[in-house]
Amino acid sequence: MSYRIQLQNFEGPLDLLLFLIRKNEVDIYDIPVAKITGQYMQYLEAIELLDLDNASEYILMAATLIRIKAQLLLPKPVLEDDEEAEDPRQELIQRLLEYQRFKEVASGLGDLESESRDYFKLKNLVVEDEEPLPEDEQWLGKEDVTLYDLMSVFVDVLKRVPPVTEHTVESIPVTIDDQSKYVLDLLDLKESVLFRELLGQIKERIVLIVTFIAILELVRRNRVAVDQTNPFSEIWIRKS
Amino acid sequence: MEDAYKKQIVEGLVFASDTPISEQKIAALVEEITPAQVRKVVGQLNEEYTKSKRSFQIARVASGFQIKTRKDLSPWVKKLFKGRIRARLSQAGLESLAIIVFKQPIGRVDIDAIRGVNSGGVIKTLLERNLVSIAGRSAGPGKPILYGTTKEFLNYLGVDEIKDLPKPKEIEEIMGKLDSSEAVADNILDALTAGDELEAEVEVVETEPDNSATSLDDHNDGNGKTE
Amino acid sequence: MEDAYKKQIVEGLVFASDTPISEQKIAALVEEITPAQVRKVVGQLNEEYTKSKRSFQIARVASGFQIKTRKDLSPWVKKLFKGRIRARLSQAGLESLAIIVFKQPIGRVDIDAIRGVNSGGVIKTLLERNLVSIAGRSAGPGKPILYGTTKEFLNYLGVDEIKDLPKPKEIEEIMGKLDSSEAVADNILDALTAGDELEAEVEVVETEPDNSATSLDDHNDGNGKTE
Repeated sequence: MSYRIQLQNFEGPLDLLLFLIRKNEVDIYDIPVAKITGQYMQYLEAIELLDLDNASEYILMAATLIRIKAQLLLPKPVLEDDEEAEDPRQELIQRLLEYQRFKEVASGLGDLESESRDYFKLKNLVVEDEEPLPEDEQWLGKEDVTLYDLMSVFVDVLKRVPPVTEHTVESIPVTIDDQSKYVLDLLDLKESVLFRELLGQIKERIVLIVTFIAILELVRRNRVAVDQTNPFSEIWIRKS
Repeated sequence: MEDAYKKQIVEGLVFASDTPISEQKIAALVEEITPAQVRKVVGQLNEEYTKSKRSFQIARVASGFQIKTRKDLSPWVKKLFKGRIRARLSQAGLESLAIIVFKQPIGRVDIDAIRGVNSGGVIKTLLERNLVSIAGRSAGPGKPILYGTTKEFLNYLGVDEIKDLPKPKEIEEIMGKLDSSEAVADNILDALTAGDELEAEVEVVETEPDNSATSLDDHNDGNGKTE
Repeated sequence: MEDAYKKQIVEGLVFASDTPISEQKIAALVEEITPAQVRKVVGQLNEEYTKSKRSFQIARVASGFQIKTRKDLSPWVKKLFKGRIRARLSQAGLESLAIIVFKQPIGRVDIDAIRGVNSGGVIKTLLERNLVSIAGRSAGPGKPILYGTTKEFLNYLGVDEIKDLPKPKEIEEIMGKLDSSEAVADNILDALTAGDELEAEVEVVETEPDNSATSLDDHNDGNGKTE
C-alpha cells in the first residue's frame, strides 16, 4: 500500500499542527511537544518542500517546535514563591486556538458561498427613459471601477513607460601614471603651480580624482612637495 | 400617491438599482413612502411573485433589497453561464475573509500572523473580486494599509449583515469540539502508521510536484466577471 | 416539461442573463423549448406583467430579449442615479485617471510622459465628469496646473483621504507576487540544522526559482490601447 502525501492539503503549518493534534487525540492545552514535533518533521521530510509556496513558514514552525521542545527539556528556573514559570507552549497554543476559530468561520462562509451560488442577480436590464443618455455617458455603476481596477491599470501603464533614463557611459582612459607624468611635465615648465589651477583645467570628474591620487603618490615618493602658508590659503605644488 | 403606484415605484427601483437598495434609500428618493412601507410593499410583492409563479424574488442582502432568481432555476442559469461562472473561493481565500471580516480593519501582517502563512496573493484575489477593499491606514509604524470587507462581500454570500455570518466561537467552545473530534477522515491520516509510535514511518510514493493543486483562485485568472 | 415551468425558465433566463438573450439561445439551452415557443411565452409573460401592473416589461432589442423598466417610472429611477458619477470611461480615460489617482498632484506633462501620448482631451473629460479637479499649481517653471481626484471620486472609491490611497510602491507590493524569498527559507533552515542536537533533521534541497510567480501580465490583459 502506498499513499501520496500532499502538504497542499494543508493551509500552512498551523493547519498541519491542528491536524496532528486531532489525529493524536491529545489535549491542545497539553501538547506532547516531542511527539508532535517528531510527526511534524516526518511530514516535512515526506513532502517536497520545494513545491510549496509556504516552505519558509513550515520550516519556521519546525524551528519553533524544536525551541519549545528544548525549553521543556531544560530544568525549570527557580522562581520566587508562587510565581509560576510560563509554559513555553503557551504562545503556540494561543495561535493554534485563534487559527482554529477562523478556520471554523471560513468553513461557515464556504457553506454560505455554496448556497448563494444558486441565486442569480437581475442583470439584463435597461431603464426606459425619455431621453436616454448617450452610450459613453452612462452612470458609473458602483461596481464598474474599483480601486483595484485602477491599481491594475496603473501597474500596466507603468510597465509600458519607455525607459527614459538612458545614459551613455564612455570610459575615459586615464591612469595614475599618465597623470603623474602630466604633473611632472607641468613642473618641468614652471617651477611651481597652483593646486587650484592644476585641477581647474580638468573637466572630467574621474580625471580629477586620478590626478589628485597621482599628486598624493608623487608626494609619497618625494617627487613633489606641497606648500601652504596659512590654513585655507592657496596650495602650491613644486618639484622637491 | 396611490398605494398601488407606490408598489410599482418600489418594484421599479429595486429592479433598476444595480446594487442592493435599502428601504431608507427608497424612502429618501420617494418622499411619500416611509421605510416601513417599503418593507411592507416588498413583502406584498414577494407574495404576488409566489402566487403568480414568477421566477424571482426580492431578497434582502447587504442591507438592501435585490432581485434574485429562484433556486430551482439555477441549473438552467448555470448552463447559460457555463464556463463563465467564477471559481469558488479557495480555502485560503475563505480563511482570509473570515479573519478580515471579524478583525477589520486589519493589515496584511496581522492576517499572515493568524494564518501562519503569507496571505499576499490571497488578498490580491479578494481585492480583485471586490470582496475586500482598502479601508485606510494603521497609525502604527510604517502606516501599513488596512483591509476591510465590502458590501459586495455580503452580497456575494447572500447575507444581509455581518451579524448574520457565522461568528468566531469562544475558545472554550472550540476546545469542546477538538476534544470530541472524530479524527478527520483523510487518506493523509492513513499515510502515517498508527500514530502512537514516534518513529512512525511515512511512506511516500511519487510525490510529483503538483502545481495544479493550488487553487485557481489564488493565481487568479481575472476572467469571467460573472457570478 | 410543463408549459408553466417552461415559462418560468424563459423568464428566469431573460432575467439572469447579463446581456440581451435571443430565443435561439434559450432554445439551445433548454431542449424542450423551441424558438417559436420562446416568443410565445414572452408574449404571455408581458401580458401577465401588464395585468398585474408590474413595473417592467420584456423588450426585444436587436440581439434578443431584455428587461425594461416602465417609462412612467423613469423620474424615480433617474433620481436613483442622481449624484452618481456619469462616466463610461475609455481605456485612455481609465489610464489617465489611474495615474492621477496614484500620482497626485500631477501635471499634464508628467501624465503625457507616463502614457507616452497626449492626454489633454482625456483630462478634459475627467474634469467634466468631476472625477478629477485642479489641485494647485506646480512651483516649477511656468507653474503648470496640477490635477488630483475630487472628493466625490475618492468617496466612490471608498477612500476617506488621499493619504489612504496606496502608494506606487505599495501597489507593486499588492499586485506583485509577495513570496517570501527563498533565501529567507534557506537561512532559517541553516540556523535550524546547525544548532540542533535534538533530532531534527530537515532536509532541504536547493531551492529553485519560484515558477508560480504569476507576472502582473496575467491580469488585466487586453488593455494596451492608447488614445
